[in-house]
Amino acid sequence: MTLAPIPDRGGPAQPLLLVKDLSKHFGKSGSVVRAVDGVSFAIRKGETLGIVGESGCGKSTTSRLIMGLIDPTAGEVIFDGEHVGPGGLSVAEFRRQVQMVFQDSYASLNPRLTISESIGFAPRVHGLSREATNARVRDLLAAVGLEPDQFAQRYPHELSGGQRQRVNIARALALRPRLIILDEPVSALDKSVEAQVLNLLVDLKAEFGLSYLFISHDLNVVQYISDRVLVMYLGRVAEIGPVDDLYAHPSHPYTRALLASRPSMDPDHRRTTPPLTGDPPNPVNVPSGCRFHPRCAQVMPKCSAAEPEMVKINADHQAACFLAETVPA
Amino acid sequence: MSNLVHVRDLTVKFVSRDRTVHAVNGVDFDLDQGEVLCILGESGSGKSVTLRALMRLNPPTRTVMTGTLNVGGQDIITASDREIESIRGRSVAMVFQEPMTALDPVFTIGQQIRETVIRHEGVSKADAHKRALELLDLVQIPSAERRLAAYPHELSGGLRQRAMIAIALSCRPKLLLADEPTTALDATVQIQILLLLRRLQRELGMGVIFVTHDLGVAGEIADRIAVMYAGRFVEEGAVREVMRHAKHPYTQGLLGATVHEGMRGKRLTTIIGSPPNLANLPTGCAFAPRCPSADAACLEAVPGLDGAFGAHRARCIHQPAEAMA
Amino acid sequence: MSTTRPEGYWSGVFKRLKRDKLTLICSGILLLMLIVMIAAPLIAPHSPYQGSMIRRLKPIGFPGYPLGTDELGRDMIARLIYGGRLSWTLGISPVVIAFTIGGMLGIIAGYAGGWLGMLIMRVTDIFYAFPSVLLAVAISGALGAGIFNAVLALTLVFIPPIIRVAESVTTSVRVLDYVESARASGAGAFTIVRVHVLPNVLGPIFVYATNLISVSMILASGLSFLGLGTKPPEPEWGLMLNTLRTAIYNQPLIAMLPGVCIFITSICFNMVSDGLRSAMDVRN
Amino acid sequence: MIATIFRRALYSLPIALAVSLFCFLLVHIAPGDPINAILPPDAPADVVAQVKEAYGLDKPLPVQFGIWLFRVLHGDLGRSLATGRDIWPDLHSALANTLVLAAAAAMIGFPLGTMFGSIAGAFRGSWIDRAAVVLAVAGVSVPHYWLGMVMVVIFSVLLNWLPSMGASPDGSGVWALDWGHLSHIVLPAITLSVIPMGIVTRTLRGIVGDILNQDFITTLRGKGLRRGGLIAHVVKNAAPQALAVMGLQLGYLMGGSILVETVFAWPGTGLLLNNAIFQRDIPVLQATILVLSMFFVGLNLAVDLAQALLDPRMRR
Repeated sequence: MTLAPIPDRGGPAQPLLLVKDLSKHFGKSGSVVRAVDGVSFAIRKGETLGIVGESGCGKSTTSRLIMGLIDPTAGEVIFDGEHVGPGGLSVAEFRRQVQMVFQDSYASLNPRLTISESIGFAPRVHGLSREATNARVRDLLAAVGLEPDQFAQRYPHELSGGQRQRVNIARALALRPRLIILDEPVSALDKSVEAQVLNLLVDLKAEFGLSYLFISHDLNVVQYISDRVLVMYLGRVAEIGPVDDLYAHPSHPYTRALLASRPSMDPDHRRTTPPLTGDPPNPVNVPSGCRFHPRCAQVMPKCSAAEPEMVKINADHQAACFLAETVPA
Repeated sequence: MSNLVHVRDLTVKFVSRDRTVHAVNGVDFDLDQGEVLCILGESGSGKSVTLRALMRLNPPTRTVMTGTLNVGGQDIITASDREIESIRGRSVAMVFQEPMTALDPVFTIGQQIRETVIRHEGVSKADAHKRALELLDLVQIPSAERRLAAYPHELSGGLRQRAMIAIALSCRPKLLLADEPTTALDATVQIQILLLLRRLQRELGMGVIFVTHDLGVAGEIADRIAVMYAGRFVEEGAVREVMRHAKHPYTQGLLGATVHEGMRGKRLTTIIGSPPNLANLPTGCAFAPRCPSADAACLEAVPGLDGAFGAHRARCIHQPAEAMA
Repeated sequence: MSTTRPEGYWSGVFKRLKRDKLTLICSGILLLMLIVMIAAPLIAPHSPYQGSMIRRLKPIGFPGYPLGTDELGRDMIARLIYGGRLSWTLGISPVVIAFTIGGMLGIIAGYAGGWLGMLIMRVTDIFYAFPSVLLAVAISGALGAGIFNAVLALTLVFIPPIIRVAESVTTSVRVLDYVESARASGAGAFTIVRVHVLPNVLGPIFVYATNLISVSMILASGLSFLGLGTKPPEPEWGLMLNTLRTAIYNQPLIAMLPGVCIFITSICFNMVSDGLRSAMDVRN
Repeated sequence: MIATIFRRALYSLPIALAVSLFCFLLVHIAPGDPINAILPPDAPADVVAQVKEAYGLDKPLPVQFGIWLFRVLHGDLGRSLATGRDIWPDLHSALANTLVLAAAAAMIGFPLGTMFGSIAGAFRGSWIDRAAVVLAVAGVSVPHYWLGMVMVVIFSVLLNWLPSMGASPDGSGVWALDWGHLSHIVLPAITLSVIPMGIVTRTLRGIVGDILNQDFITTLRGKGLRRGGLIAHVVKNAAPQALAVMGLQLGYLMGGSILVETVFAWPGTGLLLNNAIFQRDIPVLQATILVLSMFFVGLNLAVDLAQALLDPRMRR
């Protein structure tokens, strides 16, 4: 067995990953946490889709649902045209094609395994021979910028945070996946190291022909790395669109507030009023109608009565707000 | 000597049986009443230790401090424990990064504010309660009476940090120390807290020392910025000067590595390698091993800060051409 | 960064243990006791069973009997050495069995969770409703005296606490990202437990079990002291303590000897367990 | 709050039921026919038949359990094989004596343990800390039945200061608060207090050390609080856990006093148990264990509730 890269099937127009009406409700009746509630989106071949949102918006739960690490309450995941689950693509096969990198670089590595054993674990599980695995581990370490001779036999606690995150990326690449889910991969790193890892991610994407799902709370990082951006609020999609369009012309009041909350980076043009008051609410008791309406500056009577549908702003840009209007192309 | 804070050649070491960590290695600065200084640095740069040294809050048994450290006319290093205790919380107060762990979980917010007021001003419980209500009003916590009776875990992250600020302000300090007070908060809450701190600083005329790793946050609140690396200030100056005309290669690297608008599609400049081991510092410039313009001269001695106090100055013998971020 | 030779987890543990003098001394004492007990036939000067009415309760230092004789005139040295064999077996074997069974059940409960984990933990809760001494006395009291019954009773006493520790350690490891990432790599539950869970949970469970040995020694000898463990004339420290109670008026020092042995063993196991715990604590 | 009490009480019901099932089964795990465990071997045939009928011994086990539980709930704990008397009156007075002894041991062990543990936790790494750790390890490692004998040798045999046996000068099983009775309780109480002292020392050292390492302690120091103010915070934070440990230890004292009671011939449940074991008096064994473990279940519930009362994070 060689664990060769998996060939493309549906052609470039078919989305690599399609998520349909995905939901996850925790808890029993009475106090249900609607962590993710009817989320749909697509990841196209070769693109980076960024997901932004504040704590409790369901972005991390979404990533774990896609990976199958937790079972969804409802919804479907389609990979390259094929339904994932019984009767379609098997979970094991799906997991060869989709891998994940977590935020906490230390908790992501088994402290009792050497770097080489950690990276080689998945290929060994999938039946690659010991020699072939070792060769692949060395290639991967080199690919993520770690000298194989120096790092292969080390233990996680001997590495810095940035080095550990490189190891985690190498491990995610070990099965030659087509999609990598990155859950806040640079949030725990210092700025100077963050830039190194972001550059690496850009390089690897081109080298291995990858697609990324990049989850972060940092709007600047998401803007830098993503082709398209999805904004989540309280378990729902608020807005989704191409990065330049969305950042330049945000259509959902929440997206606008989020963008306006970023520090200005210019001491002469400091922010003067906070775009929102209060904290993001707890997903235990979700507001009726539009979930953002209690914090929204442009709230209207109907906002608390009905939940807005996704409005198409242009070919590729949608927002779930009554005020969003279709812009002629 | 009329400065609110006057620091000269401050060093802080943590001594244990196995090793000595040189956390702060000669820091000089002054802070005037009503001025906001941001200490900018990455993890392990010594920024939090410097901040805590101003209140002598580092672990008493392991910490060795030398140099001159004067806050509001009081010498902090030689003061007795009793003198320090009466300064803390009264003329100097601190706001911490993580309000969930920095507040006592089994005492109500009201109790935690009242005990500070009672400790320093000896007022009655009723008067302390009245002050607590005013303070919650000051930090814009609605339904104050109910919130005073709440325990920390019953409040949201933003409200907890506001309560933390209320505690710090309870005796109207002249100097407020803030240790990454917005790092643990969500983006939309972070900006609220930043604006609140800025308004309170102006209204109360406090001096503020604000520690952060986030250049953007510093840009929102600082009058002056000090960039810290391996326990030393490597660059210091007015916020505009430092952000627009950085002199030190480390500051330039940090500016280039901080992702912000308009960088999409460009390659990020990075600083190679990782910060030095504080138990075993190099003799020369601590940044030299990672510096693109370092040469043999950099390794000979620690470069001094050029220029006068208050001016824009950097700790580099090469002072490469000014670069725009 | 310097290129030091990579250091595994266990070599670090041993390096820390080597610096801990108290733990080393206690391990030395335990090792010495173990050697003496194994080599009992070579070392013991007399038979532990053969008594004599004319040699009863001779004091310490009596010619030929350096530690004197017991109430039936048997050599105390021989009885203490041979008694140690039984006391150690009675004290250690319940913990070993409980470590195996309880560790397995706890890891299953912690990793599988769900109804199976729930079942295991609720049954464990029931055993927690009894004070441990009472539980041991109840079971071996109902079953009757005997070595097997005593070991069975003590094993049942120690399984629940080991299950609880194993379950909580496993649960805390299971939610770590490296286990999630192993699941995401498509590995089966068995492989994940073997490679990622066991190496990280066995250490803490083992340390906890060594800590129980000390309690088990005291309880086992206690059962014999109550007449529930070994039967006479077998030498066992707890039983010897009981039969020598009659001698506390004329030979109090001899009557105390078996208790001293239990005390030393118990305190040494406790110290070694504490030393292991801090040596295995990664935070140090 | 009332809902909390109700919910926790409800949760201990199945536990109590399972505990009684275990006690019921004790008769059945004893070797031989259960009837021999309940009746003396020389009982006449008609009595055997009558008892078999009354206990439903010919019926399936679940029915037998039902019958047994019904009797127990109505205060009928059965008769002793050895004496032929009702078990409850004897058990009742023994229980009172055990409670007195456990309380006395707790009054010695808990304050000492709290003191040593708190000081050790507050001064981690100092010589006081090391001394307290050694003391704690010695406390939990000592075979207390042996310690009891050592005490007897020193204070009764050699010095002749204190009595070594029984609960009262007149040999009756009733305890009272006067010097004669007090002198009898000193040695067993001290002996019994050693283990809880060790455990409380160990636990409090850990709790206090952990609390002092928390971030909020820095906040409190930063507010200028003096030692007295800090202590108030440490006490309130430590109280729920400390209370839980002491509650459990009180239970262990009640259930674990059998060895010490045997050494000092203290007329409590332990001695009752010891005699029952010696005479293979299974009904007494069963009844005593049932009552003691029910006491322990109730104690656990009380500790749970007290914790919820003291810790605002657990009120839910």
